[in-house]
Amino acid sequence: MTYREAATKALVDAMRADENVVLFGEDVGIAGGVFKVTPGLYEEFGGSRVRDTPISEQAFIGAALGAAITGLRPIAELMFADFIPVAMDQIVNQIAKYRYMSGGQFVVPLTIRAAQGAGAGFGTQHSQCAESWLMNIPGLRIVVPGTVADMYGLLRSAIEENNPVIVLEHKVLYNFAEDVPDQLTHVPIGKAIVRRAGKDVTVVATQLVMQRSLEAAEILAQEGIDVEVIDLRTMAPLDEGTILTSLAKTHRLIVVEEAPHAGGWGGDIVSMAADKGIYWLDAPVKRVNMGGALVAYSPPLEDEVVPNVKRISQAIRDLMSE
Amino acid sequence: MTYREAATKALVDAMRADENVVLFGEDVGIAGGVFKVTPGLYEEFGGSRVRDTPISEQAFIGAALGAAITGLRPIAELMFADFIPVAMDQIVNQIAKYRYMSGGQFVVPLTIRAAQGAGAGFGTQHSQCAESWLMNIPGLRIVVPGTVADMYGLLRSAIEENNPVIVLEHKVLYNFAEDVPDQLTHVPIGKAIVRRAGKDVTVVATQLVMQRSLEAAEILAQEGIDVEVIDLRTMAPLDEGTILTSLAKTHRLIVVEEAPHAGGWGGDIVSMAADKGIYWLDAPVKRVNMGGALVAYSPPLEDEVVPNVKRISQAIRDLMSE
Amino acid sequence: MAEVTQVMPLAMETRQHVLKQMMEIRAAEERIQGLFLENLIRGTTHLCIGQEACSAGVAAILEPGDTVTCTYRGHGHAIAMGMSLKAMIAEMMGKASGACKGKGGSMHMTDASLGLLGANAIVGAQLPIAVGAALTAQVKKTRSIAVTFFGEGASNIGAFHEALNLAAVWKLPVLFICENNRYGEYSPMHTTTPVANIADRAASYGMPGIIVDGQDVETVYHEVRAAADRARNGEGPVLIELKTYRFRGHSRTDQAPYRPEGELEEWLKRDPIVILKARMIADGQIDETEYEELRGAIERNIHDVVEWAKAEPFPALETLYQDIYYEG
Amino acid sequence: MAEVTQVMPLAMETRQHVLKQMMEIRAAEERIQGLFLENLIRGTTHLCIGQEACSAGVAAILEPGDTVTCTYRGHGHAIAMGMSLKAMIAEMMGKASGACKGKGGSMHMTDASLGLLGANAIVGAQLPIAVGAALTAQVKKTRSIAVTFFGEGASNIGAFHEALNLAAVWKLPVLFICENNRYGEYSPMHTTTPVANIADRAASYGMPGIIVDGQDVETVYHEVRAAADRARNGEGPVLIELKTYRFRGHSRTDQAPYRPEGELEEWLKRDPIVILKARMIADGQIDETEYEELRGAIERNIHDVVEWAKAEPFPALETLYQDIYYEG
Ligand SMILES: Cc1ncc(C[n+]2csc(CCOP(=O)(O)OP(=O)(O)O)c2C)c(N)n1
Ligand SMILES: Cc1ncc(C[n+]2csc(CCOP(=O)(O)OP(=O)(O)O)c2C)c(N)n1
Ligand SMILES: [Mg+2]
Ligand SMILES: [Mg+2]
Repeated sequence: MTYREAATKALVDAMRADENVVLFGEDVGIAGGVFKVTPGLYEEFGGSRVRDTPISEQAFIGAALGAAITGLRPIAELMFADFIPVAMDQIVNQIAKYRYMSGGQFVVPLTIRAAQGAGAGFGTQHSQCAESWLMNIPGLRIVVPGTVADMYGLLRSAIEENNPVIVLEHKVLYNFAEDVPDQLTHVPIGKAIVRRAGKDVTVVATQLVMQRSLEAAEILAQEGIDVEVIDLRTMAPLDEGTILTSLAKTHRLIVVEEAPHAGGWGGDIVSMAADKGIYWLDAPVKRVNMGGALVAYSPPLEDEVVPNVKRISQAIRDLMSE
Repeated sequence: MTYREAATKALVDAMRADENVVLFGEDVGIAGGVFKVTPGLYEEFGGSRVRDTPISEQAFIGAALGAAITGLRPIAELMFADFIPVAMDQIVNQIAKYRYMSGGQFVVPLTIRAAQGAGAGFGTQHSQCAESWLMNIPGLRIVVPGTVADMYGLLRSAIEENNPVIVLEHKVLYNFAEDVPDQLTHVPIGKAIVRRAGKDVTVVATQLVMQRSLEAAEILAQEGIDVEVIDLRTMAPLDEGTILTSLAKTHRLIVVEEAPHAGGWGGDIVSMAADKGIYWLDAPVKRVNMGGALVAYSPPLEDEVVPNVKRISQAIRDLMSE
Repeated sequence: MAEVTQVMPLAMETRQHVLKQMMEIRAAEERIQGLFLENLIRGTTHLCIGQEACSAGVAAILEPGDTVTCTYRGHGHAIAMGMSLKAMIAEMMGKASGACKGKGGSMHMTDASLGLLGANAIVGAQLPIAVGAALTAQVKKTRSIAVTFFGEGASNIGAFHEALNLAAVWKLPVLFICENNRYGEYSPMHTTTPVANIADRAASYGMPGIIVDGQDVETVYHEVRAAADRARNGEGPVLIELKTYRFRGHSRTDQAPYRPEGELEEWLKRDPIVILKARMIADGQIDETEYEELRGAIERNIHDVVEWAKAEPFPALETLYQDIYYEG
Repeated sequence: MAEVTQVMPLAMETRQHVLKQMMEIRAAEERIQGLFLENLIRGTTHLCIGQEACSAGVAAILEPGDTVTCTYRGHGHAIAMGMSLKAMIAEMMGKASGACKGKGGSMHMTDASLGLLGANAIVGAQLPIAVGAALTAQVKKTRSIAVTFFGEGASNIGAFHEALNLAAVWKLPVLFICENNRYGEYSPMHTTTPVANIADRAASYGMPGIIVDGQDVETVYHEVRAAADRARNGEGPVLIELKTYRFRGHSRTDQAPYRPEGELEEWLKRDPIVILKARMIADGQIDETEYEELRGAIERNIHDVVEWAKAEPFPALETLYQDIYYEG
């Protein structure tokens, strides 16, 4: 099954399970979605529950909030995560704060889906990752599926969650295929997972760079470096325990981010480690990310800007020789 | 002179010095601004250079970009920093990226001013600090004046800077008065400053919580704890040198932020220290901030949520006893 | 006193109800301004004195299940929808017994149990939220409507445009009610808005746009009710412009120096309370003595509420960290 | 072939110029699609085949100092404004010699030296930017205008509303040019936009809104020129709707299954190149042989440009970290 098919199945299963689940976004209905994640939904669930919207992100993201607090369980698709800023007020000042400002009068069960990440040649305005823009906003949950089973399980959990959840799907992973159990299950929000156990160094990563970190780990295994790879799965709330447990064992930490360095989510991981895990740290904590760059269109530049297996392995080697 | 008066003087001096400087925003003209920072400018410079806008943040922030790349040096006032999300696409996808996407064809000399911070009783949607929302966006410079002289000097530098600068003014500091030299000078963007030298522990802070950290330092001095307080002044680009030099001396670091913990800018400071300064660190690195809370309206809640002298001093004491 | 203009009269009970509400709103706002000046309310207040007919007239046509979103200038809407004065005043004072446990304050009057889905401090943000409430009504096939209040200044922000367009495309039961009080903060409408009437903008969405005398609560009632019936019947949204005026400044201590000479005085002649009162006196439904008694009773009640609220406790500090997420 | 409709004819030189431009745009777009299918262009392409008269007609009235912002569907505008084909093709292939050093790609054709201030990949974002360019013209009292192109789908986004309103309030020299090609991605206009004409929306801003046949380059030229003169004279912005059609899918490999039966065929009869060519033949300004020679020359040139671009080097990796900030 592919990551894309897992997303589709999660949506279908959720809509079959709960008639209050509705889906809307630009061309998600009749056309089946720009990333082809929603084919057949309009046909199965009809035009009342599956709707195409005008190009009006502020309106339909705000509408998701209004629908959520009045009895529906909306899923709004923003297409590219780069469009989140277009609807940012509704996300930052409304959706995230509505429950708080009202003193707990509202429950806000909504899901916003968006495709993020570089690697598809869409250029500077269509290739960004959005989690680091949203992590300073209490009130939101943010999930970043990095495997096929997680795409299904995190999306199902997001839709059933009684708080706003931003689901960031990595567009380069849509065609990524894996064998999955016949019975796909929900994946809990707020739990990271050790994708590869190792004793020498802990690598914390997500999505595409998590997959690349696993490749790097295999290469380094030949060189006698035993890498533990943690997939965060959820950016908010962070699962500190899984990281600290690993750190207590490996005493070394590298964070691999698909994001510019300044203000990237890696800062939170490192500051948590430098507080609660400081006495375990035997070496500098490193971050492998986009540095000060933006995503450029030119293929060699785009292929270079996101941490690749070569850069990740080299960073781990360098750290081991510290 | 007050912080407010320093801002006004910086605007007046800049507009006298360069006729390409124009200013616009909601009620900045005839009414002199909601925070009364622009009185008299409309009268002195006229309606062509000082303009009131409709309530259309996307339009006038985008217009600032269009004006900047065609020969003006616009200053756009967003009133409350909480409104930045309303114009977020223009800031994130346009202003910050315009030079890059064009391969360096444009110079983007524009300034966006906004008033941020809690303490004035404006509630959840009018009391936030915005720097942590913007730090993951290469292409922007972000300054956070915390003194009267810096308000003048950083704003002057921002207006003369040939890149987009976000100037975040702390609304609680507007009435803050200090003696200043007759000759106020420009303050360079990208340089932090040691506001109080000390040998035991380094506190990195900004604006209101920087002022409170200085108060805390005086209290702790009586207790024999010698605190060094660093005022970052600029959030992007970060001045790592000033922090590392201090750390090499004190071996202890506390970051005090007016921001929720997750995704707060403190993460960058700590990750920098845990990489380049790891061998100097004798104790866990602490962050004092808003934790998981939002700003609530109720006076006692609002007074509690932003790190105050009591919380800051206690955090320093606890760290010293580590 | 205003001459007696006449429109289709409302039933006496309805007139008594809306008159009392407008008087309550007026008296509460006066007292709220006092509390602000006494520093018992922090930050800011935005009074709707002069616009009472908009709140009372619209609220009177609402049915259970209908919802409302409005703005920081929302005290009138809250009272008209039946929010308890105690919950409202306590909220503005930041007390634990406030409508939002003290977390919201003056700009965020909210009572989900009444369908009051929140007053918003971001101009225009409440419009898309109302569109979503109407979506629920349409999907669940209730006959409920969603009402959203905003000012003429808000009609220049993107969220206004997108919300009206989306509601029109989906034919949702939304009433977009613009209280055109002539000013956005300190800016007269003509300096920011190149049309004479906000209702004219309805044409961009193929939606009816109607202009209503916002000082006449009976006219407001009839016009809004007709639009509501249309929406309940699935005929889609309507943009309703209520021509009104705020008798006070924008907020806090604004003395409104930007008003042209004599403008306020002209509008004071069209005080919505005076207009209705005059008709009721003419129709023998109330006399000056009864009116004064009613006002006295309302003021005594507000006085008692304020004294009660003063004595109420502030929320415990740990509540800062509560109500961010729904647990479970 | 299309019957010869007639409007006020352009001078022969102008006709020859715009005919050649439209043919160049058509041929370039055809080749670009080929390069995309050959994987020499990564990501996506958005072709303007069928809409060439919009680009050529508008560009023909521009004067030095005028500026343009447009969209990802911007190859036609770039060619019409005189961007070198080499810089354009190299840019789409991500080569160092591209217009944006390979950083922009197909969606971001930009040439500041020509006043082409950027093609934008965020729907609607280019409108406020054009408003700013017009602000500079007004403040500096040049007679320059700012032109911004967008689609009918973009007229539903907030930035459109705010930009037109601000330009109207400030009476800025902006031409808002909507290329109404009937579809936004895969959605026909009527499913997202509750008005018959985008030009009707001009009324919300007290601005003239005119509807123009976007397939007739001569009509486009005359109408846009008149609006431009008006703007240069300080009379403010105009919303111009060019009724047109895209002969290809939205992007990439979209086959446009959403088109109603026969719609494309009807529009193909109104091919802007064929329309002008027919008039020029009727007026004896070109004959089939000359036309075919011209087309051959254009295609050979594009072929040469592509071969040249293929051989051009990619940018050095360190350029990733350059052009983010202006140094100094
Ligand atoms: C997005 C946004 N921009 C600006 C403001 C500041 N502001 C608060 S009220 C107001 C004026 C609104 O005028 P109008 O819509 O006419 O409503 P009124 O206050 O007259 O009821 C402004 C500009 C805001 N709260 N939100
Ligand atoms: C803010 C934003 N929302 C959605 C998109 C995705 N998108 C790209 S093109 C397009 C359709 C635009 O239609 P129209 O404005 O008619 O222009 P056309 O493509 O027909 O020229 C959409 C929805 C985007 N790029 N930006
Ligand atoms: Mg108003
Ligand atoms: Mg279109």
